[in-house]
Amino acid sequence: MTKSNFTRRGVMKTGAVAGAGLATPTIFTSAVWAQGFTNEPTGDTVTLGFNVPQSGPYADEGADELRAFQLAVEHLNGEGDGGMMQTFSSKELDGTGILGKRVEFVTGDTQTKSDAARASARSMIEKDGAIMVSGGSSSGVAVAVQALCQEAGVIFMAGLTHANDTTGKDKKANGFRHFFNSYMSGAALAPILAAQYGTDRNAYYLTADYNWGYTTEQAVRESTEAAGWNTVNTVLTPLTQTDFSSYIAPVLQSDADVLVLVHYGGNMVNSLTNAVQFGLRERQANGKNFEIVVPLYSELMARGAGENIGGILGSQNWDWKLENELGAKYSGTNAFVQSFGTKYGFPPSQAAHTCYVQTLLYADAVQRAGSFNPCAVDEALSGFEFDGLGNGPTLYRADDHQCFKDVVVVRGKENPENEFDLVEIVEVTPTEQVTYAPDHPQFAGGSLGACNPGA
Amino acid sequence: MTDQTTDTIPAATTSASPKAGGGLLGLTKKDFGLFLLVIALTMLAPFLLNPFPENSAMAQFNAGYPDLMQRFVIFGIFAIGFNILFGLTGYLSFGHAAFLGVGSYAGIWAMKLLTLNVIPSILASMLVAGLFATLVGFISLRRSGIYFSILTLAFAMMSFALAYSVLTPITGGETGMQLQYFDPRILDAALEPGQTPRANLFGLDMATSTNLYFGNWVFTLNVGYYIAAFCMLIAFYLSIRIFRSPFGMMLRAVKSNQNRLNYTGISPKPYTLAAFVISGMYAGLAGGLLVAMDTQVGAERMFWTASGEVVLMTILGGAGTLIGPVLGAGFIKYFENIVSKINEATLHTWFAFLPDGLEDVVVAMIYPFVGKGWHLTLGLLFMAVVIFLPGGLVQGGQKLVGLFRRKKADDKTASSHTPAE
Amino acid sequence: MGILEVKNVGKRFGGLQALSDVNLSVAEGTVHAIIGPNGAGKSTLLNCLVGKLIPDTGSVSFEGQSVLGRKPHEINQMGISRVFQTPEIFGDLTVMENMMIPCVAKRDGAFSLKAYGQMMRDTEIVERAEHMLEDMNMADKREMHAASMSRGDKRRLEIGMCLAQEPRLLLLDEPTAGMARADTNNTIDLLKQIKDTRPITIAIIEHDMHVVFSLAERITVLAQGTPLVEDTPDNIKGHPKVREAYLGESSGH
Amino acid sequence: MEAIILQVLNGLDKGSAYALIALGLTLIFGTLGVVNFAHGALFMLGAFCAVTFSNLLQLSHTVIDETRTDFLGNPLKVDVPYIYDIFGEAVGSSIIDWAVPLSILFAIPVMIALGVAMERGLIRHFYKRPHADQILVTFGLAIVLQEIIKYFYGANPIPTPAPEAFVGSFDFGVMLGFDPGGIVYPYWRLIYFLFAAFIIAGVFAFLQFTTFGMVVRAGMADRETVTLLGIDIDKRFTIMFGIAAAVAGLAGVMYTPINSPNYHMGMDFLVLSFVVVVVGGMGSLPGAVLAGFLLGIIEAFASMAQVLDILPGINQIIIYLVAIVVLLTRPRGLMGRKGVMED
Repeated sequence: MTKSNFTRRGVMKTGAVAGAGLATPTIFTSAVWAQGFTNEPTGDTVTLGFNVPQSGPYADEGADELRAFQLAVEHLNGEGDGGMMQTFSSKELDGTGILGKRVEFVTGDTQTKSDAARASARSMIEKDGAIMVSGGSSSGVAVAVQALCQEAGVIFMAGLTHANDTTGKDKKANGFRHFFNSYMSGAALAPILAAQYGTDRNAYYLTADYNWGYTTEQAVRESTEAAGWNTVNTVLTPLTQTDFSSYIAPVLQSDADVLVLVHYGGNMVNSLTNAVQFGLRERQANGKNFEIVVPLYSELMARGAGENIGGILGSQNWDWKLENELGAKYSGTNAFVQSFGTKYGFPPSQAAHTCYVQTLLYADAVQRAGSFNPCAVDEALSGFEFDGLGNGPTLYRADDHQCFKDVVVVRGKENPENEFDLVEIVEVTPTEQVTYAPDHPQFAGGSLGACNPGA
Repeated sequence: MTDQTTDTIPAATTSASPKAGGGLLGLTKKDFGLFLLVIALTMLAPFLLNPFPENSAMAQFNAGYPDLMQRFVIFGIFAIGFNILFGLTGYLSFGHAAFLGVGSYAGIWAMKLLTLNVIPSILASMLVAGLFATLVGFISLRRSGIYFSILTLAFAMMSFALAYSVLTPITGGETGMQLQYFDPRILDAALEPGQTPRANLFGLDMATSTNLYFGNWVFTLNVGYYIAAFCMLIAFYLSIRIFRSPFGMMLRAVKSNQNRLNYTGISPKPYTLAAFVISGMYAGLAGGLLVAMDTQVGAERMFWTASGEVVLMTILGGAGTLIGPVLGAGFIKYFENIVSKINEATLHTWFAFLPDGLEDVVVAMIYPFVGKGWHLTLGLLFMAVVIFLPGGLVQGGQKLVGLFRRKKADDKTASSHTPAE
Repeated sequence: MGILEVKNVGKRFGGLQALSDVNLSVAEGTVHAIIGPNGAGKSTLLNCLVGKLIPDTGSVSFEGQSVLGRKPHEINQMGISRVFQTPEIFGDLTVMENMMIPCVAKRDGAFSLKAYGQMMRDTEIVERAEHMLEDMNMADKREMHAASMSRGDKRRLEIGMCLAQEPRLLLLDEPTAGMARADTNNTIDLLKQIKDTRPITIAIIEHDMHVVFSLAERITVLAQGTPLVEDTPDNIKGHPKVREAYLGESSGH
Repeated sequence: MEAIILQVLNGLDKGSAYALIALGLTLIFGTLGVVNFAHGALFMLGAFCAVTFSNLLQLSHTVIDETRTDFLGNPLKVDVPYIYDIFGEAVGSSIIDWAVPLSILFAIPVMIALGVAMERGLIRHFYKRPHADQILVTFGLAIVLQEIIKYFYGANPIPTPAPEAFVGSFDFGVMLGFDPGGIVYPYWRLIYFLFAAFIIAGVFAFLQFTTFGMVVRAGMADRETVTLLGIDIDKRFTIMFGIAAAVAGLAGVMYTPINSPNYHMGMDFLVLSFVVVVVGGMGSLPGAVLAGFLLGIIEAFASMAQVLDILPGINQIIIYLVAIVVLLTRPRGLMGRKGVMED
């Protein structure tokens, strides 16, 4: 929907009101898409759509994403301290909005349901004229909204989505993912798991019974098996499960000495809490200490699990302590933490980080391309190499619109000093180790297609 | 006497002759009037729902964009169908979302395998949902009351759980099912690699819209919306016919006294099953239209909360009334899509005219009820409606009309029971 | 050979033998009353006739056809209508609609999917129902909510609904129970009028001797699940066994 | 064998939660004839009573520790609970450690008050209304209650650990004569089971042996008659509602160490507890308890890998499948009475 003001008073007066106007061929040219591309900003502002979970179990994660988006918009408009714009390797952004247009935003509630997320995204595109949609906290939502943005002809900058499918079989030319994925988790964890726990381990998997669970389990299983581990059993658990005792108890009866909890969100909090209740952390099996692994860590969920998180390994896209602990390679981290922490009083989560970075990357791509046209943005972002956004040198690969960067392996702190300092960085797995070929079997079956400007 | 009959159900005819009562399309005068009103409202919805000019502070409350208008009519269909079962027979199904979901899956598979034309897809949705409803209804209707409700709930929850997990290959599971350019589609020409498959009606793209500009107002006329609205009008018309038909009377008799019905030589079970299947097919139609308007299906639309939502829509609007369910559906969808999008920044722009301190206070007071707090407002409104308007929104409307008519309403004494509109 | 033949019917509930060896023949065109003290098995017998209960032994036939194993609505369609102790009507519907339903049942059978016609434009049904309402002197109440009527009117409506089906046998289960004297007399008059004007057989279960002796042409006395005696009202009045077993209790003081 | 015993224990444990919630739900059905969709919210409120109580105990004042810094490099602010000032750090910290069991004392009056307020203020006006209206109003209430909790506590789960003494598990199998390490079971789960058994027994005893209970049971059987006897049944029903709320609340309090509470935990349990009540049979207290434990145990067995290998996905649907089978073979659930909520 455009906001230009040429008047069609005549049409209105001659009774086009009840849809008779549909018959006149001059109007019937799908005016919404009639310009160069969908929602081309014509005024002095540009609208971005931030679609995050505001109700349901991921509402807090959504709130954190929203904080990051707001911060990014402030920085783009030249307010605040500029955050990562100071450290970003591309210096195109100058605090005057995007292409000189002031950035405005609308928000919506995905409810972490693909239907609701699409409804919300459609309203942003159709009603508010959003030129880009970002955010989200699950792969189901990301894939659904990404497909919508492809159809509508706007850019989708994925928020937190970790399943391979987002940039695998469901990848789309108009969609971009900065967050890492299941494969990368597996590839990053395997060598460190082998180094920490030995190569002769028997792993037992409890996997969330839906797409993300499947791809993550497969990724971790294949990587660890390659490192010499043996898979004892894999059990699928329902999404709606709250009490995991009946899944944990059989682990005690098996000869496993590692439990991999392929769970996220509330499932992860509960299964981990239950596993610790059953004494798995103190358990000895096959003459070794029993270990628990959580492939995808989330700070908020770690907070929910409380002290149960202590000693448990997992992977993250980013951590707010990266630059402090591992040096200037991860520059940008401190700048972001500083401005986020100053504004909100606590350090940002990785979900907040990825959303902030995605917004900046989008703005920068538009600036470099000199156009809001999704195809121009696609071109500017595909194959773009950048640094200074907290993850070290990063590549937005052209083949699948996935970012390739280092993966952080973390361990839950035994005695956290405060509720934000829950994990310690164990090691960072370098990009090369987590890079895969675009046609890797775990990502097979889809096609990026062509960019769609929606005209 | 004649005055009285216009106010009571369903005897809009007079005692003089059963043929009397006017109206067209086989409807009574009063029903025809209602139908005309609904036609006018749906056709003019793009204008009525966009009362505020673009760029004005109140534009936030505009609901006249394609997606939401489509949702209004589609969930209207869903609720109309549900009302045929619940409003007439009193059987409270707590698993109706399963039929919507199954219909959606059938619809998207028709688009994947046959053609992108929406008609085969919608027909497939209705057919498959109808078959599934026959199965579920046949089993569930062996019980009544809450036992029936739990049986339907159990079927729906099983459908959801399986679609989300084990059946991922045919449902898409968590990520939902979408169209791909490389789907077989035996009736259509193959698409170019990377081309986006779009649902259409004989080449007319559902997403096609035309904008009318009128001063600062923008009105969007969308093809998909008018197709969905046309389906809703048919669905609404059929629902009036069912309400007024012998079949409809029997359904109300089922609700009123099954024992007497049995001893009047009528078997309630086939009637309830027929009502169940019809309302299942309405749900299927709604599911098919959802796919036609937005070509994807997520399993969450079968979760129990989705079934609960249609129950709430119907009761909120007024169960057993013709127009109530549509109002209820609009009410809930409006909240879900409009109120949830009001954020703190929006509030600040609204109240920018207030002095700074006061502005913050006002925003802080309203903020918990909008945006991420939209559920809270919805819950409060549920309670308010059911406490103050026991007959739902329809009764609220009648009270309002009654206030205006009070002056000349001395002779209207017979409206003690719930009227049917 | 009566229109209704009950042969050797027995029914047991757990340890209680509710009916044993009941034989009963209701002659066509008569009013046949079944009386007996509380717990004599009157209601059980009635439920066996209409298909609500299935007897353990014996047979029940109506116009030569067995009713056993048929569902209530099937038995009704054979030509047996039943009036309940507490009036069973469609409380949420109008009086007119209440009357139309049996008319539809009579014409269209146990199920018909007429989801499209206008009920109120079905001239045949509307006229029949209106006719029936006039017969019942209820034409002025046609738009009333059935549940809001007095008990006497509900009873009258229920009887009217049964008659609208033109049954060959009308079963009445204590039709005046709980009624005021005036309502009872009205009901007696109504039943008398029905008996006089329609070719119908009536079987009535009743406590109130006044009602029984005003209407019945034959009386069966049931006691402890077995028929004690069957005879004309006059003979029943004087029958020593009956006086002893039943009437003695109620008229002895 | 050990595996089976473990799953029976797990089933009893899950069943305890189901049974406690279903017990209160069916009490309200049976006595008041009200479909209470807010019952899950009462369970959730109970859990948040524990959270609130624990937060109250940890009410703190801030002390600035110049020797340490926070993540932004500013001097670290350290919270010192007032309770340390009152009782000293040792006693204070052990009181905080025991917050969950102690919060029972806090939850009982709060939940009873809430229950009574709910009945007096809202539910009471819906006794004569159709079930549909009851569903709408209680569902609305449930949403409002959980949104209020979300507003104050956020959507994230809040860890609420058991006292140190009950953390972890012990070798239950040795007590039964199995090899060591065979049946290891968490302390708190056993405590939860015993607690549930105690509460259930208490409710039954109360209804069985007190005059109050007798009247309520008579009221459940036939409301009209008891009212005719001139007994103020409404007042007793109010108290009954308070008790049902307290039972749900206690179930929630004790559940917090098993799974960290969050604002929508009530909705998660709501549907399941309805299924439990209906499978048990409307209006039957023993039925609700029996069905709770039965479904808990069946669910536990359905989640075993050996079962899932044969029937993939059975764990997703088992509860509903059992419900369907039970309702088709036993028209009124396991122990339901005729005519309750059948129309």
